[in-house]
Amino acid sequence: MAGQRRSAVDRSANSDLAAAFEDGSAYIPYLAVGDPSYERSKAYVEALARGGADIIELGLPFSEPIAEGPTIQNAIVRALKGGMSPELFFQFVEELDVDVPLVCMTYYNLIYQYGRTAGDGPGPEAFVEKAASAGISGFVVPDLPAEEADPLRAACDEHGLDLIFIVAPTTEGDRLERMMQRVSGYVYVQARLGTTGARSDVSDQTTASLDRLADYDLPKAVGFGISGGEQAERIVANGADGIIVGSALVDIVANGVENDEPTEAVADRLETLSRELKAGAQRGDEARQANVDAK
Amino acid sequence: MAGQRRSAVDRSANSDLAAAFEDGSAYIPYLAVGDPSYERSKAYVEALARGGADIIELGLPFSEPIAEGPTIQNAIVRALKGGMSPELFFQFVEELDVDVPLVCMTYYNLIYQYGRTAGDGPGPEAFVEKAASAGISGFVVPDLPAEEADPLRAACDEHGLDLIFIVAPTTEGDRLERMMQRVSGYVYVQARLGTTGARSDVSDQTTASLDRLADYDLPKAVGFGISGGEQAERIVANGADGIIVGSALVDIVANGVENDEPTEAVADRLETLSRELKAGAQRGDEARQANVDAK
Amino acid sequence: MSTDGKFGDYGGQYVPEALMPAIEELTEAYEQYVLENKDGFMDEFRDRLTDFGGRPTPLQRADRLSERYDLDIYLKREDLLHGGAHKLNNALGQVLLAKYMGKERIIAETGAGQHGTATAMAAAHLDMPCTIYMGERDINRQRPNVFRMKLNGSEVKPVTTGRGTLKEAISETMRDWATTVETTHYVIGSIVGPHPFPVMVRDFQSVISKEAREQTIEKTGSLPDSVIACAGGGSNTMGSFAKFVDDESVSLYAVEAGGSSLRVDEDTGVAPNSASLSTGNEGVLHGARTKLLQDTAGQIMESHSVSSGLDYAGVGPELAYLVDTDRVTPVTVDDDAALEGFHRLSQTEGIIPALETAHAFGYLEEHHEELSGTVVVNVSGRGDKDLETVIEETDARDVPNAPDMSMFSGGGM
Amino acid sequence: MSTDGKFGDYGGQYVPEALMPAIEELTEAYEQYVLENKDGFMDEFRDRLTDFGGRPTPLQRADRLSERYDLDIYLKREDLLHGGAHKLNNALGQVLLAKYMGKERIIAETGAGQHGTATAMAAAHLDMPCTIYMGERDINRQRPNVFRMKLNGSEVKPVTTGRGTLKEAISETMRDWATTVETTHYVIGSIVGPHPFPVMVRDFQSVISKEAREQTIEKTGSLPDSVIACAGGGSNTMGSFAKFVDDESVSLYAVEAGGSSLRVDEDTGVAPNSASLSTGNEGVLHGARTKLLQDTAGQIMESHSVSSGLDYAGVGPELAYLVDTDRVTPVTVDDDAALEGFHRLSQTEGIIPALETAHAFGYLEEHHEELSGTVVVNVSGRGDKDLETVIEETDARDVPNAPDMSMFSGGGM
Ligand SMILES: Cc1ncc(COP(=O)(O)O)c(C=O)c1O
Ligand SMILES: Cc1ncc(COP(=O)(O)O)c(C=O)c1O
Repeated sequence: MAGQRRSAVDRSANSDLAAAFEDGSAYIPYLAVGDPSYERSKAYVEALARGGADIIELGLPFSEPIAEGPTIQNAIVRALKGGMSPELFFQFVEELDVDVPLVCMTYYNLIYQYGRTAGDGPGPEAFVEKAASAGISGFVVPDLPAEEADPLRAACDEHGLDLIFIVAPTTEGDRLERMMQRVSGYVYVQARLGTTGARSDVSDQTTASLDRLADYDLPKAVGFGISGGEQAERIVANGADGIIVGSALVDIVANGVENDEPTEAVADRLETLSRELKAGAQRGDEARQANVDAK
Repeated sequence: MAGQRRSAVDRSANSDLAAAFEDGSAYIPYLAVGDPSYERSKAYVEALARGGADIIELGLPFSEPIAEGPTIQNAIVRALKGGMSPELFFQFVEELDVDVPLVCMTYYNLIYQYGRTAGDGPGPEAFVEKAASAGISGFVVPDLPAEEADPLRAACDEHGLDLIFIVAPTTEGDRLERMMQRVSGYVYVQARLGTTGARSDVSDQTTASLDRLADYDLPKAVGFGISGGEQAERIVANGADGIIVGSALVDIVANGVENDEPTEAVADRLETLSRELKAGAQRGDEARQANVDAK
Repeated sequence: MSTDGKFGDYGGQYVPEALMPAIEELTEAYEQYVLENKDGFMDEFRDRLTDFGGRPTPLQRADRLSERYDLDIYLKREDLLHGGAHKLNNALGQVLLAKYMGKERIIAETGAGQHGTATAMAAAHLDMPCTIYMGERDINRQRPNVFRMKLNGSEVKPVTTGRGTLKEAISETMRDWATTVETTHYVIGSIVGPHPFPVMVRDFQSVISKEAREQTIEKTGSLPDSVIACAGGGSNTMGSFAKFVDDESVSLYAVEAGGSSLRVDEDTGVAPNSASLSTGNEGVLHGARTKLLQDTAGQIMESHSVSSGLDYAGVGPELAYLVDTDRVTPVTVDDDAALEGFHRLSQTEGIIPALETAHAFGYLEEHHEELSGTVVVNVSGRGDKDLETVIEETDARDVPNAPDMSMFSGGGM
Repeated sequence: MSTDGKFGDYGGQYVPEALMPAIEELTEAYEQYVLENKDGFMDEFRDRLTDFGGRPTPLQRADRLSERYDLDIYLKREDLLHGGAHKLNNALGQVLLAKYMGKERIIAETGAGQHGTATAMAAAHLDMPCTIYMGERDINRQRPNVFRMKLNGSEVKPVTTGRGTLKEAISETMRDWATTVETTHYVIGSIVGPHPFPVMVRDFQSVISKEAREQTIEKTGSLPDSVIACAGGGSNTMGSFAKFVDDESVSLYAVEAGGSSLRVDEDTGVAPNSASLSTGNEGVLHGARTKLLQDTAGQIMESHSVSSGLDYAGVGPELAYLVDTDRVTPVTVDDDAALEGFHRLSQTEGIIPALETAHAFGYLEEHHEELSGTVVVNVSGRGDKDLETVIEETDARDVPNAPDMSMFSGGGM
């Protein structure tokens, strides 16, 4: 990772997220908090940590998740039905017994509204402050493009949190530049067009995106559609600094609900898939290293 | 019946109809031929004759009887269902064993079409010829105003048949004149606006119509809504030369159908009502005579 | 164009005597108000047609159909008139005339409900009490239209005699009129009935061809080569043809409902079509001499068409005359082809036509090779009223160009 | 008038990154084709609105309502536009724009089905494949509209998430767009969504006020005193207001659905109304910052209105801004008053309005004493689509001016 780099992150980012990429590629799982209930959800997130998560993306469910495919949509519906709310989300984060950095993934309206509830009037500051104190390290906000992100970026800067942006296959040129000026922590590389959801192929779009980002000095984590160890391996071997996995894990939760499985059984399967993904990513690291060594 | 009269009937009319008014006022009942069947209908018409009919109006049923109220409409529906047709109608007339003049009441399309069936092309001649030979003395055609009547009038003249017109409460001035130039046999005075149907009151419109017709030297028979002897009496006393009764008689036929009564029972009731009506008309004659005598 | 009530031997006034004075009064009112614009009647009529009705309706080039047939096809968009069909041109004219005549009440018959809804709208607009007669069977087939009439404040009277369709409703309305003639005007729904109705309705409807003629010249620089319109009673037909009748170069096609077959069984009295111009013969019905579907004895037949607005055994006397004199060509399109025409126009032009109108497009598909140059087709109405029927009828037969409608069949709309 | 995507703090582009390039492409296309008439886009748009859509729509004096309220009331007759509502102005503009942009496919969301049918018609007319997303519950409430879309050749995809209404359909359409953005244009149905949709839809709809302004001056010699339009997303509203915004003497009233009550329960997340302008507060939904019905946490509420076209928890950002700056007065009319307004217009003017539109007439009845002079009311659509709902809802409550509908209640239409 050398050469003539454009620095994307002059801002002082939260060091937790950066650290997570230091020992090789990061495995970054996602689950919707509160799916299907507060307690079960806690057990599942802890299982991800046991399974080797380097960072965990915790979804705070929003009623109109326009960027999600059916799998995560349904998880969000379950979580909302189970009573999940921003307040409970923060309590959840505070009570969580894991030792990895936590990223909050949610939609902008919940961030924006929190100020109103807190009595500040609408705006992102109150939410970021609360998140920071609860132990969140950064944010992914799928409906907040760089163009609308300045208020949230400023609040993050003030509280030392990272703001992660999603780079789509269609993101390039000025837009990419604009985003890279505001991103911190890592870049979320969207593997292909569309919404979230587990798929078995890795698109050419991923490679192209990684190429466009090669000059930027920031970890690139690839997400959207990763479901197994071999995929993880290939993606990391192709240059990703991390893999983000959501729908494949949510599917396990959904199956648990459908088949009325006990919490531990579901947690075990989440841990097992996590190990497989983490192992795949590590094999990818080795392949990449071998490549570098060969040159 | 003297004074300065305008002669309405210069044409040589069928003498049967004129004769029927010679011995005081005429009782003119109507039934739809074929209601509810050919045979029963024959028995009913014969009962009318026994009951004192001076002329009988025989309805040849047409599928769109726009001038009829519900009672006669339903009779027509029953007769058509029973298979009545112009051919059967003529057979009926030929077979009928009564000794009073018969008037055919029907709609113009049946008269007009008969020529086509007969191979002459459309027009009234064939129908009139056939009617004359079957023993019909004249016609009432409710949807044929004087303005459209010349072809039928000509055919009637040729075969020595009468053409009766209906004078409505609204018929006056030029229209009345036009009609009176074409009418023969008798004038059908429509007692009130509307369609056929038995009602209990005699309208002022009747008296007004009789007044308008006073100067014309032709029998005036009043119809529409006459149902009992007292009505008949009053109408004749008021100056009518005859009474035409349809719906009240058709009601008896309809009741017979509804209650599945034997033919003779229905025929007896038709005969009984006929006697009542005829007697009422005769009382009316006497009252009128008393009036004339008193002057 | 005739205004004396006769078209050759057709036309006339075959009505009960009780109605004759009203018909004479109406004839006089027609001559004064409509022909001579007394008291500015025609000005007010035109203004209201513009502001309330939405006239002029567009003449739209049908790009995709033009390409399909290699013709220059223009659609006269009467479907955009208030109420969704050409019917308002006539209903508004007559209700307004009734007002000018000092009448206090309106009655009308309706078959498919289109004339009834148009009359109910006009009566509400002009504050006239209104009663609509409708066959009981038609009421059940056309419930949304019944509801629309009631919403507009009209009374809807079911007619239970006979088959309970248009024919019976007309007869029943005539009966009401015979009783109430002094205060009441009967708004007849097509160019049928006794004089002056056929000429009056034609005059009110002829705004269609007046506009279409001007619009075609404006858009193409010349007259059309052909004008096509469906024909039930024939009011949209004569409305589309009237101003072209004197243009001898313009061919006029009246498309009748061929139903399931053109074979008319005169002995049993059943016509599985409503093609009076093509298969009927001369007779007298509902006040006029014209071409009819009748059996050998002269009884009126039960007609049939998939579109209830064409399902009538008679036709306007003027059309009968123009057919006999070879000015108008009568053609037929059967139920299947009409349904295909319905789907074709919906899919290729984004216009869902009335099933009546669809017959004109059925003709275009089957005979486009005989046509040339510029063709104006009258889109007499929109198909919202027909959705239920289309589902049923498309389901019942194999319409090759129909969309998959399995989610609709069986259940109600 | 803003074209930079912000109205004060409202507006913006809150969408997934994957959509941003499409939105930038669309912004550019909007600026070139719509604002600068590149390749004669606007000329073709106007021609097609005229010939296919039926523009201009009339401005009709409502004589009987004027008398009732002692006002000079004029109706802008968007109900006469092809399809039966103002929706086609926008749908036709966007589908045509997609064609100019070289897109191959159209997607759209629909709630009541009016925007869906308008889009399906425009897509058929312009030969573009089209998929419409519609909540499963709405599909069941609006079957005739579903059928119309299918007849026009569109695919209708049921959305089963959430409550199965408009909100979910919009989200689902955005998901499709995120996947197919390179070949597909998303035709949004109101002045909502990310920039450039709110300004673009406003511009397409502003033909309403352009015409109404000219027509009012022509008919009365001066500007109106007030303009009234119902507001769901707000497209007919901004369409009716746009050209009057600079006329400071003209009062502008946006009539929202008051539903059964204005009380919004932020704790349980239920709003028994759809009055985002009147009772909502600032937030971000479907790509824009605007006024919303949301609970204390920022979750979008289940809104309610008897008219499904108004049943939306958000509203166009431009309207939110004009309300905050006191240029537009937001008012509400509840379900009962809307139903009464529906029956009143049907009976007194012979126009059966959409239930959405009926809200504007409910306002007129309740507040006519506060109005004076010339009042223009936008008749955004016709009520044919609402017959079933009106029967049910009128039956379920006591609407004093409803006709007797016993023959309809219970059974389907
Ligand atoms: C849309 C439409 N077109 C045509 C007709 C047929 O009537 P006419 O032949 O009088 O135009 C009807 C009758 O209901 C109709 O609704
Ligand atoms: C007739 C009609 N009016 C109004 C609306 C509300 O939409 P908007 O507020 O965007 O005009 C709708 C939406 O379906 C509608 O169909």
